[in-house]
Amino acid sequence: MTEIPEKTASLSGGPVLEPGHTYRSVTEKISSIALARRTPKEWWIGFGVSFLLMMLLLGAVGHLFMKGIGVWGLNIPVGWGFDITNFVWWVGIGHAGTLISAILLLLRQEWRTSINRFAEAMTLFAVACAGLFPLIHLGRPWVFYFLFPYPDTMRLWPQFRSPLVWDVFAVSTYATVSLLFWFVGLLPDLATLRDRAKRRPAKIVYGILAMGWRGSATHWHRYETAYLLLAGLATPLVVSVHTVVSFDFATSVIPGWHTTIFPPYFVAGAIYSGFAMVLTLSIPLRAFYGLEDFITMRHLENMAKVLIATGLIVAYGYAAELFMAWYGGNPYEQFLVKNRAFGPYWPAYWSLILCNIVAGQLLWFKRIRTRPWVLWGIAIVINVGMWLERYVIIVVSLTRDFMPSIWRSFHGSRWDWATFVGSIGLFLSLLFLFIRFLPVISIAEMRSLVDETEGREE
Amino acid sequence: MQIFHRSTNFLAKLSIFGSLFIAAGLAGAAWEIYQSPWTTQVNVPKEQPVPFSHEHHVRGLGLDCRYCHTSVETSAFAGIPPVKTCMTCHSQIWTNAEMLEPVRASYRNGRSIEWTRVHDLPQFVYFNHSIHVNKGIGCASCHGRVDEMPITWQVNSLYMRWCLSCHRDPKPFLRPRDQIFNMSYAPPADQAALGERLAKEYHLLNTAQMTDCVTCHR
Amino acid sequence: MSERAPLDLDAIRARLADADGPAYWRGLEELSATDEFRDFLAHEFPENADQWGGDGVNRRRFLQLMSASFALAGLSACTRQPEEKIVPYIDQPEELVPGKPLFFATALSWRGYAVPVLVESHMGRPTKIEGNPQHPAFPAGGTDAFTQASILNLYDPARAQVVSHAGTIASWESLISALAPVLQAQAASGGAGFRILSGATTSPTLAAQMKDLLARFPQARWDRWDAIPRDAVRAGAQAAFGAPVAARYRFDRADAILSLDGDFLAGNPASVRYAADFASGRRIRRDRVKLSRMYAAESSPSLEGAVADHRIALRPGGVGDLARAVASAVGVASGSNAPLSAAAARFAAAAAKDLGAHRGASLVVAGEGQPPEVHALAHRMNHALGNVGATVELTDSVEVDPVPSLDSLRRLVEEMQAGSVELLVVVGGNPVFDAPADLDFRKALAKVRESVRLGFWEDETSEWCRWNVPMTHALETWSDLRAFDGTVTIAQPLIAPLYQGKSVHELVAVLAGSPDRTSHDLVKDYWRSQRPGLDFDAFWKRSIHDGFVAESGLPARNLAPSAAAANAVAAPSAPGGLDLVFRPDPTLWDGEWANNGWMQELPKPLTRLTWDNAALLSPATAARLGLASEDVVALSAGGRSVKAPVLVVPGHPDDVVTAHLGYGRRRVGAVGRGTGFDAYHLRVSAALSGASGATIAKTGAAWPLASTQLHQTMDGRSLVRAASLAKFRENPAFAREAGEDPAKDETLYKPAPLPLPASDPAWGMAIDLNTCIGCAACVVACQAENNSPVVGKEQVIRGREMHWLRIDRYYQGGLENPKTYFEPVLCMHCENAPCEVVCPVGATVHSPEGLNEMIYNRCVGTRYCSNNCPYKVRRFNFLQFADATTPSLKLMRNPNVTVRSRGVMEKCTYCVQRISSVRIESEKRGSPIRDGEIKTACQQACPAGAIVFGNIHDRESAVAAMKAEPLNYGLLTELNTRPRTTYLAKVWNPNPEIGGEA
Amino acid sequence: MKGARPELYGILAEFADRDLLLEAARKTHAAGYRSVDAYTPLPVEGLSEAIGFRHTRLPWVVFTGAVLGALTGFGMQLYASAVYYPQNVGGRPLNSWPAFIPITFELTVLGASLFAVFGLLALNGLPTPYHPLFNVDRFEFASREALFLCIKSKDRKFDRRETRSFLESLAPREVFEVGW
Repeated sequence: MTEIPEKTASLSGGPVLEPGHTYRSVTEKISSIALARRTPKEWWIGFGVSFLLMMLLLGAVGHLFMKGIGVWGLNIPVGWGFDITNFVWWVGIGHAGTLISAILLLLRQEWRTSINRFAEAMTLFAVACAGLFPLIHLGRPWVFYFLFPYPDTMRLWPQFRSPLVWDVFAVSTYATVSLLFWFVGLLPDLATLRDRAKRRPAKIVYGILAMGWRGSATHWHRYETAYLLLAGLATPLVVSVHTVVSFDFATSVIPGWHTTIFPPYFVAGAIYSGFAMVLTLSIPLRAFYGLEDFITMRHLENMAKVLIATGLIVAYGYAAELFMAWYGGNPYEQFLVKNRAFGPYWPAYWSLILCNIVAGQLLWFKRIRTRPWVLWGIAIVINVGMWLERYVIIVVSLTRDFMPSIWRSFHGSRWDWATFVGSIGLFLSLLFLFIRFLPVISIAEMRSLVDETEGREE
Repeated sequence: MQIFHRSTNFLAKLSIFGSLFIAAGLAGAAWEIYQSPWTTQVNVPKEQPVPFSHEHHVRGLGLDCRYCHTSVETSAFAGIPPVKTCMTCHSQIWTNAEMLEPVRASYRNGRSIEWTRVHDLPQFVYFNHSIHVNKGIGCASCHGRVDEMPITWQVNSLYMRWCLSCHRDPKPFLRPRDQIFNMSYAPPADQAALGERLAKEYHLLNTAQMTDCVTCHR
Repeated sequence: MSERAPLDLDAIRARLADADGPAYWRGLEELSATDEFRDFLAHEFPENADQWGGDGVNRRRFLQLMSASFALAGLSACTRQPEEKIVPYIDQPEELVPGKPLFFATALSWRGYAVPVLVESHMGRPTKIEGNPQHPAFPAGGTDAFTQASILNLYDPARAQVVSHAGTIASWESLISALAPVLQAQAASGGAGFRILSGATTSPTLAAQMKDLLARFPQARWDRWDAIPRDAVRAGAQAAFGAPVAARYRFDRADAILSLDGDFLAGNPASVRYAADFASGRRIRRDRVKLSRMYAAESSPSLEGAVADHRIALRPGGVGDLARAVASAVGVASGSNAPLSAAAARFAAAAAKDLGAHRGASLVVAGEGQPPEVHALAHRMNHALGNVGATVELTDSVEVDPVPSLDSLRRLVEEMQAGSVELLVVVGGNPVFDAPADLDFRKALAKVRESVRLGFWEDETSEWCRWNVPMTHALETWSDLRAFDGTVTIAQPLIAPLYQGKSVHELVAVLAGSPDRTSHDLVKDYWRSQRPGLDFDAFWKRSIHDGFVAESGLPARNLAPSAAAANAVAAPSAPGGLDLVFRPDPTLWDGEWANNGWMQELPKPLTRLTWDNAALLSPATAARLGLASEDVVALSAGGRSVKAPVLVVPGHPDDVVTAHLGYGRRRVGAVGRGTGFDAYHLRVSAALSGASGATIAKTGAAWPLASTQLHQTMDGRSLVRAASLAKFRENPAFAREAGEDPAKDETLYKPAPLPLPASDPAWGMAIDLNTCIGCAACVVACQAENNSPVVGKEQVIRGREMHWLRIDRYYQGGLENPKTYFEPVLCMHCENAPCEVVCPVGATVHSPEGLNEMIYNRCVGTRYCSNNCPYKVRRFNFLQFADATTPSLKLMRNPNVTVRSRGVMEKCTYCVQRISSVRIESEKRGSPIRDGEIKTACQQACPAGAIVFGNIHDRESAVAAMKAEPLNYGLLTELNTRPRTTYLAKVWNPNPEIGGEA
Repeated sequence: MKGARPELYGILAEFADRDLLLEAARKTHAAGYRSVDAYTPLPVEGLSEAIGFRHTRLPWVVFTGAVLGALTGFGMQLYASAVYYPQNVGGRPLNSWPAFIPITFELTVLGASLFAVFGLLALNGLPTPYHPLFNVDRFEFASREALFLCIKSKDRKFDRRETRSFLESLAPREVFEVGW
């Protein structure tokens, strides 16, 4: 932020903002995306496709509510399939934003500046998608309110020992806090848009959102305090959310679920998938809107490095599971490991190893890190891999647990797929709207970078 | 340049902090509706094919509850009197009262009268009359002073909360077995002591079983 | 989805929204009253909107509307209760107390024999069938699966409902008037063209009626045909004793048993009794360390083989050869001995030695599938071993004049072909479907001038008879039948015929020219004539109340078999090809049960197959023929061929293919439609029980089979624990030691809250794996008691069957002859239940008495509980499985159990409704609940007494005693779930001389 | 504002660069002006101190939120499990406190965050969509590049002429009078 220390920690050299920019140029460049009178044709295409997918989600969920959970491929013993897999996957993706904004802020990583804004946006939308699944996976969604403590006539409240209730609170808290954090960050930029907007409707909308921000010194003072405090709060929150999600499994008795390493390993996985998703989105974005000056090669490289680190932690998680199965000597665990690797679901298992561990290693090479589109490909692969990881953990463990007599396999029905793909549509639609109407990069914070780069030139 | 009028400042602040109060207000309203007679049907006399008056038959003529509700002591269902029961008297008296035509018709052509349920529990609640009357719960405790109702209505919400209030601590409501069907029974001054004694006698001291889910839901 | 759907939906929604719309848990009865609903029903289901066939798009769309309305009603229900009507009797029956069930003793019929039962009736609706423990023939009570499922037939909307003539609706009266001239004519000719065809029967009244009828029509004849005939049994007795003597066995007195393709544990009229007696010989306790030993030689896997200590799988002829070997070894002349394989020889020698060692306490039983010679041989062996009078009791025939039904039918068909039959009355059965294929009964039937059919179903036979009269269900009429021991059992109606049903007595009365007589008159008058003198009314009252006529059992006779004709044996030796073995289907029997959803969905004890039959092959044979399960093959024998799916069955004899009869029905209700293949098509009169020289050709097609168990072994997990008797003697606690049982205090948490004083009960269950024979009566009983839905083949394949109680069947040992274990698995009611902790809404919690409760109306359906259940005993309503639309099925439901709607989890409750009602009664009478006063449905149905439920706080209780046994162990106790349901480990009693087992 | 309202909201001066602004701010404070505020498109280090604003009460507000959240969280769970409807769930005690930690934590964070944001708005007196400063057209550049200093009329030392000349003495780019 403002008080940029002399030596700023940074993963690698290279500018975080190409030289030659002024307050004005930065402001103009970024705000013009939101304020442009004409919407680019490409935007319409992209949004159109996403919107159609979102409609697919609507249809799938409608069908689901009409007929019941049976339209999915679920059975006994596999009570959770795509639904919770998607949930965990989305929540994981939803971790990058707040992490970048909060933790990197506390770590004084100034390169976060140009990516945190849409990373946070991405977080919000991912969490929105995630929040959808616990609701629609209910057999009787119309009594979802049983999950909340509300003044009832039954004198009965949720069963607070259940990790599912923890989820409800963790995810909703995370959504709320992320939203607040994001909004606080947006406040000055909204003021900028308010003042730069030409048309009255725009002025009014941005004006309302800006809440009359006028950059008063005292306001800035409190603002920074609040922002730091929120960052401080968000940091443990981020860690807690996926920890709680991992409790869904870790606190159960099912082999492959009942695993003490889950919390750290889920969190690492979340960051892994989160950063992968940030790359997946930022690379096309910078290319299309010509933001290479702001999202520089250094950003991409740094994110790639974060991927290597978290990827290795995830790999360690897998290794630990294998080790514990062998070392713990629990026959069920040992069977589970065998079953994952060589049972009917071996393709899923090995492709997740391929996507999450092997693919990640390519990032050791600078020549790969500095080729945006190669990087992009790897990021996509990792996203797929992380989905498969959750699928393997959830489904494969359930298909064969304790009693062979009731073992059964699971295959997603076309409604499972429709719901999954549809949720991606929802995510992208929201993202497109965000790109169109809000500054994808924090203008106010870029101004600080301007100062800093000027400083460099001198 | 100004975009907004002066007044908007006040409005803006109001909209933020006021919204909390508005939300609370709505919740309160919903809650009230849920309590209201419209939902619970409490104190709402029910339209009946024949305007049967418990007041007249119970207080006026002094009929015992069990004269009509025969199975109340032995069965889950208290029993609704077969038309024959009505006719035992009404074949002698009021034999051509206009009001009673549906009863006679029913008896003639063997098509039952369709009474409207006054106390209607959800299907997933398995209520048993016999155990309640055997454990010292008087009719009036739940049904109110039926002997003062010209047309019957419901006096309690029958909400689970209401059931639990007694299942958790029945002592204040317990009666000696001979007072169960006494409509005008008033608890004695020492109900506390009496309740204590009866609870022991009726084996109701440990309410764990009584507040257990499957006691009512299966 | 047609465009009409939204319209209907709106209408229904509106209906639900407005104040007097029904609420969801009962919604559809009211709903179905609305016009728009009837419209769309009609539109959806031109005919029978009733069956849950899992078939077709219609059903699915129907569901979608259903569940939608459910959802909406669910919402509306949380604002306000809709108004409801209450309807009194006009004149209330004396004995009836509203809201309390009544129990009546009556009898069902099984293959013509009486099945004495007690029937529970709610406000005049029979809802549940139990065994009648007062009955002398079945002192242990209990039932088989068919008996349990019979209640569903009563309410089956696909029953024959109206009298019809040439396909048009007629009336009983019109039938009577139409028959009058025909009978006139017959009377003139002495009934030369008058034939009656029925199954075997034991009814004294019917016998008298027929006698009287045949007296009026001396030329007429009463022919008999049973699709699963007991001819070989009769003929065997005839051969041995010169008379169709009936043999009844006392397995409780037998220490060594040889079963030759025996089928005494299932399907036999005495099975329920035999199972109980057999179990008593296998019940091993601390104070009774003793087991009977059973040898089973069989040509097709059966329950007998599964429970035998030594089992050998042979080709059908091989069983006879082995029988002869044993016979000569125990000193019975058995003529030419075919050479035996080494294994068979060793088996035979050991068995013979064992039998000989237990003279008077041994038993040889031959199955109905074996030829008469083998039965005769068995009789002679028993006699030689001094078992007659001890383990075998011989009586006069229980059946009314037993005739060889194949000959009887053959002669009839010839006459029909010749056109000499003018009036044919077909009572029950289904000959068009199940008569030997070569006789072609259908073509013959076409030549009959006037045919009258009394049938329970609209089936293949009714299709070809001119007159069709719906037959009453056993619970709808008066009758009398003899149990296998001869005890006369009175059948009384519990409900007036739901449709225009008539009983066989009434029909015969019409033929005998007294059409106005009711079953009641007929039966009662017959018995009045039988009981002259003594106070008849008292006798009658008592017989009806008890359900049987006291001391009416047939006395045992002491007979010796003729030694003659011992070697009139033609061992069916098949040179090439496969031996084809026909067996009645374990769940559909001869096909009569094809429209019974419970039986269709009941996993067959050994194959775990539902909704289909298959060509069963041994792994080796399948491998040789390059076949795998679900391959469709052309199965041919004697120039006839059918397409059938293959199912590979471990332990099946090589070069033998088993085909279960009864499937592939062509004219049947929606439930039975399109299930299985018709094995009758291959069955010719020359080879009723099996043919040799059958061939199998792969077609390349595949047919999915719905099996409820896809993994057959325990994967080395100690789920079923077993040992030999010797090992048990060494270490009685072997089972407990096979697993670990954490101590109660091995927990961070304080012990469970809200405890009740030890004076209050703590419910628990123990299941004895030694006596369980895997007959699955418990599964159907549970389904009947708890309103469990049928989900259909498609859903079973998806793994969504709704049985609260499943019987796991595990194999152990090699594929060619593995040991078979049955393990009934239901909710364990864990004291530290993993399912409860994870439920977010507290829809499953623990009762102070130790029940793991499931509260449907609180359940939101996260399925987390099921995921976290190590035993996977929870079942989820993935769709609207419960049929909420068919009126007749509503009558059948147990009013004390909620009918679960879509989206909620459910599971075994230990029959909490039974616990509650007994608890209430005990509270009212002020005395504690007696041991055995509460019986769970599965326990009550179990013929072998393998399931025991009760109060484990009570040291004296049967269940506490079982849990104190050294054999007692819990499943997966290492997870510290502390299950309340435990098992007694299996103990085998192998013969050291054969060894290699257990 | 009590009594007769002064005709101006205050006097606004724009400065060319950051150092001038800081300088001016210090001088103004030194000159005894107390109700002074500066407006910048980005936080400028030392500016708030320069006009005499040292620290804010916000952290305490946030702390209160955290405590309230924590108490609500644990209290709610304990009440629901042990008082509202005590039940035996999987043999666990009524007060299974370890199981109550996650939600307690979440609600702590939630409480704190809500108080932080609404505290920020409250202390900053936001929202104020209408503000006198917006009357100065040039002021819309405050959210882009322009730097302003404003002496408000409610300042005891405020005097239209003097204050204006004082500001002009600080080498501003321009000085504006801010009407209501």
